[in-house]
Amino acid sequence: MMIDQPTAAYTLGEMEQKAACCVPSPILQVRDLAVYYGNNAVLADVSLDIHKGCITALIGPSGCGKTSFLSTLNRLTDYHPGVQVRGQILFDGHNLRQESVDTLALRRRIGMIFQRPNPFPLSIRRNLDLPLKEHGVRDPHLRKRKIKQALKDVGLWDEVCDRLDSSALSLSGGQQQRLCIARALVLEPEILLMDEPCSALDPISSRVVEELIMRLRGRYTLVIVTHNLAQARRVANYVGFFWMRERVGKLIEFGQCRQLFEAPTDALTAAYVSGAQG
Amino acid sequence: MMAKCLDHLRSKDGRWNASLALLTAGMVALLLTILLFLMSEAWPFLISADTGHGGNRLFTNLLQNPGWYPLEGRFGLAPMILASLAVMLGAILIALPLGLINGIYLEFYASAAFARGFRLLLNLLAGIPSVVFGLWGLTRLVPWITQWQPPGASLLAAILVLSLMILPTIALTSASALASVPRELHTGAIALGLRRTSQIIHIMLPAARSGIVAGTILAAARALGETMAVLMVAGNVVQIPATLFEPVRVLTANMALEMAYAVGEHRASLFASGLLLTLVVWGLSWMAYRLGRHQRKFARHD
Amino acid sequence: MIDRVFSTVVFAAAALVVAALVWVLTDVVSEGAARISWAFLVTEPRDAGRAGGIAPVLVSTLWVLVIALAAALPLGLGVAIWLSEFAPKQRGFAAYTGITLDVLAGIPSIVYGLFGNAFFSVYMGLGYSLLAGGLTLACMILPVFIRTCESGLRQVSDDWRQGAWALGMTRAAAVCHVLLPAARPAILAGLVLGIGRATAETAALLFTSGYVDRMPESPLDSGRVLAVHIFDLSMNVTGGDGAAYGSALVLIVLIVLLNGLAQSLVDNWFKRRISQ
Amino acid sequence: MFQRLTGLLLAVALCLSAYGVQAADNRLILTGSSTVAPLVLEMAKRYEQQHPQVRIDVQTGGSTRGVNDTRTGLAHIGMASRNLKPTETGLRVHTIAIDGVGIIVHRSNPISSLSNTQIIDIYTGKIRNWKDVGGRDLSITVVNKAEGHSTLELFLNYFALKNSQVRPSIIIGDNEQGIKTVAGNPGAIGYVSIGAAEFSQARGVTIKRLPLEGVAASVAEVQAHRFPLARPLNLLTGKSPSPLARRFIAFAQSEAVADLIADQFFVVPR
Repeated sequence: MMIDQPTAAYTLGEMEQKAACCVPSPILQVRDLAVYYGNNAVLADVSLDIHKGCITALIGPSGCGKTSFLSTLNRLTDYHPGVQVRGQILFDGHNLRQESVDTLALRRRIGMIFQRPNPFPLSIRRNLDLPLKEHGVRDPHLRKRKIKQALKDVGLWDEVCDRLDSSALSLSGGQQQRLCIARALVLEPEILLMDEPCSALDPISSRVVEELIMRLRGRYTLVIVTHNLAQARRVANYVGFFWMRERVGKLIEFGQCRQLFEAPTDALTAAYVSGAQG
Repeated sequence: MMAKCLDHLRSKDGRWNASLALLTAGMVALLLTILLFLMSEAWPFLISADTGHGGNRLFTNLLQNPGWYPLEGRFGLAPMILASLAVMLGAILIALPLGLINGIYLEFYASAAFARGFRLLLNLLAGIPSVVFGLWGLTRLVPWITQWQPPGASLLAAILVLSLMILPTIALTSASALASVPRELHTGAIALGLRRTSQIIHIMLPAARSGIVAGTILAAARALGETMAVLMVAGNVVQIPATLFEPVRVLTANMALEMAYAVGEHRASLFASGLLLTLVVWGLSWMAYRLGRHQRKFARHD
Repeated sequence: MIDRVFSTVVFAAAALVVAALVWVLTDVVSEGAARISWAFLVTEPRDAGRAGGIAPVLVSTLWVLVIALAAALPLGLGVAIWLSEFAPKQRGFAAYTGITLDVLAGIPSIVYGLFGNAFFSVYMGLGYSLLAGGLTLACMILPVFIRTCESGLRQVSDDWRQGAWALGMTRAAAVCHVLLPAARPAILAGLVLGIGRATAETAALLFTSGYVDRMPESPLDSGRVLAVHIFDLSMNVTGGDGAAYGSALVLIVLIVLLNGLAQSLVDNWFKRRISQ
Repeated sequence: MFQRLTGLLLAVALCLSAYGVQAADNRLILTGSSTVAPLVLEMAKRYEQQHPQVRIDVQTGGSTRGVNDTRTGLAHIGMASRNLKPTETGLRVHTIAIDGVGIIVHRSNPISSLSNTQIIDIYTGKIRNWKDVGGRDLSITVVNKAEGHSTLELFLNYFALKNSQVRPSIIIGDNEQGIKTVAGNPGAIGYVSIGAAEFSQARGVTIKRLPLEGVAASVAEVQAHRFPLARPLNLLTGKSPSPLARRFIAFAQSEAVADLIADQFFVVPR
């Protein structure tokens, strides 16, 4: 197993840097969102705004509906039999929950990264090539350029440029996760949803990915689910705190990162974040 | 509704879904045809009332053993059902202990290189067509038994050939069942200072039990459904054998022998025996499946 | 002490089994090798198979195999994909399909022979022909093939499905580009199983493809496959045992070769899908 | 990928049906009696030599299969080594040769004749050892035919037996299998077509024929109408056979095949 070397090689150079946020201009507006599995509500009454170019972290204990919330944003819930979603999600002013929305195009604009790295059992190149082809990028030179750029953006290029045709599964865990991020970036999405992107990685790889996330701020809008409060505090501009109430997940508090961590309005939030501090 | 369907067909996934579902429906229709066809062909035999003795003909045929003489209108399946069961049980009785011990040998005793060669041999033999085993039985085993106790073509010959046929399968499935026992269990047994024999008999075998049983049941299903190898060496006389050296005819061999010219009730009775075999083999496979699932659960929980 | 007794028993049993299996194998190989020559493979049988070769029998065997696989593989793969990826999970139609398949996988081959004779030969009017035989075998290997492929696809990690969907790929694209390559071992196993059963089958072919031992000119001709040839030589031909062993050896070698071929073909095809 | 596969399958299907249309006129399928089959096979070979575009396939399976296949249309011509039963309607019979059914034992067996009662006792299981009929101390292996074969029906009729009275040790199908079984077992007794038995003996197979009621089981005795267990070998067709089937039957009944009938140890019908 290779361990990512935190040397200059992976430094995420070349990325266009924008001001580290954050003029509050909402790109996603969630209103009264509820998610049901069969007849059981797992999430209810969620209303929040995701702001363009910012990092929004969602924290809270396991099983309180954060991942379900994330999957509603790119309508991956469509694929989960028995799941019903109610409420409104406005993306650029249009409700993305309408039947007529082209979900495939939507998912190109809203990418997603999962907890466990899931590169396809294909070559490294084909992992990035496949989504491009599927979205109709026919010019092979263009695809090649985009693949190179995406790999550079996540700092993988120098590590894999000489073995693009070997299996993606031969990479280490951290490299695999960065490849998955590259695979999402190659489609040039506007929003990137990340479901505990670091929790399955060793501390060093985790640091590298976290640093990458920081670098993506400004160019992309990021929504991150994390259990690591310290991480949330380090990277996020906005933080949402979820908690189970009467066996239904609720958004307890949502606000600017510093405000939520240092002066939470809700007692529950205070207890949760101070528990982490202590 | 209509418009929604059309809309659905317009997307690539919708088209795939629709065409594959159609394909599946077509195939299920074809396969159901096979089952329905079997039943409809067997139907006259299943329902026909016995005019002579009263009561249902099927019942009489199965239980009262009037013998199998189609020319005389007597269709007693009992001797052949018993023969099928006897051949299967005999084969299992020989192949199970031997196969199991070979599984143990492969997992715990054989050197790595030899085990690889042995596995290769077993895999090769598991893939050998039954007709080749039948040929071997007919030209080697039957003359050999004839010298000893004529006529040679007998229940014993059928049992021996079948047990050779299913031995590789049982050995391989037992070995893989033993291999899938969690490693900690074995190391635990070693750490307790158990003797090797006790490790295997008291720890490993019980842990691998359901996998071994499932493999054995599958082998039994194969033995029950086997036609050619048995047909070639069993002598094919319809009777309830008194000794191992008497010839028998099993249900499958009966179908192969008589199908070509059977008509009317005779034909229906052959299809009925096919249906019967199908049900029994299906029951056996289902049991194997349940046990196999149990084994997997067991492995996961540890 | 007990250990020693036990290990003696184990070694003795292993030796017994190895001896028995090697006995069968060497018999077939030595008796068969004495008969096999190039001429044996390329000439027609004469004198009911006592003399001459097995050329038409080999050709018929390959015809039946090709017809069976050509019918069973696309159909089977399609159905397996639908069952594992598209069908509503474990409800209604899909569940019944699963049960039907299980029942059908348990039907002894001779029963498929009865069905093939009545359905393909008589009802469809194909007569005793390689086509009728091949289609009967296709029915026979379909249930097992579908079940193997389906469970192979189901075992593919959901992570990859989610990943593909999250990239805005259609289900169809996910199946073609990600799931099928990932399910390769199961598909290969199903294929090998199908080849093995189709090449070795005798009972189902007696009443469908018949046993005319002449060179088939088209799939509508009757033809005798190797397994039936071995059966006929050993049962019905005095002095036919030598040729039967020769044919048996050819059949075994053929099965081994076909399995190797299937392996390399599948590997190659998937290798192209994986890199590119 | 799937469109391409479907296309391929369609193309294959089209080719096949084209083949079928072309092939149907020149093909003839015969099934039935294993006694008649070797003779018809030789006739078919000669006919094919004279008419190269014709293809004739011959398969065995018993007389009753010949009857059934002809009635279902699986075969153009059926072969039967017996006359039709009253229930088997809708067929035409064309006799092409005469044959007898003879008792055979292993060549090493010292017995040279058996009376009808002895044969009945052996077949009904009253006598189980050769020494009871004056032979060696060797248990008797009774070889019986499977039902559906006319040789069995003829045999049972002649000895006034029912099949349920017979206590067989082995059941066999075709003549050849009976000969092979007897040749491989010194204690065996069986009954087969005389033509097939003589044909095998001429090639050195280890069997011998026993006389029946003092009449030697040979072609000559069948020809002289002295052998008691004789039967016709027939070809069967539906009421309106195809022109090719008609021509082949005419050929099979002509002088042009008399030598083939003699070679197979059968008798040309008068």
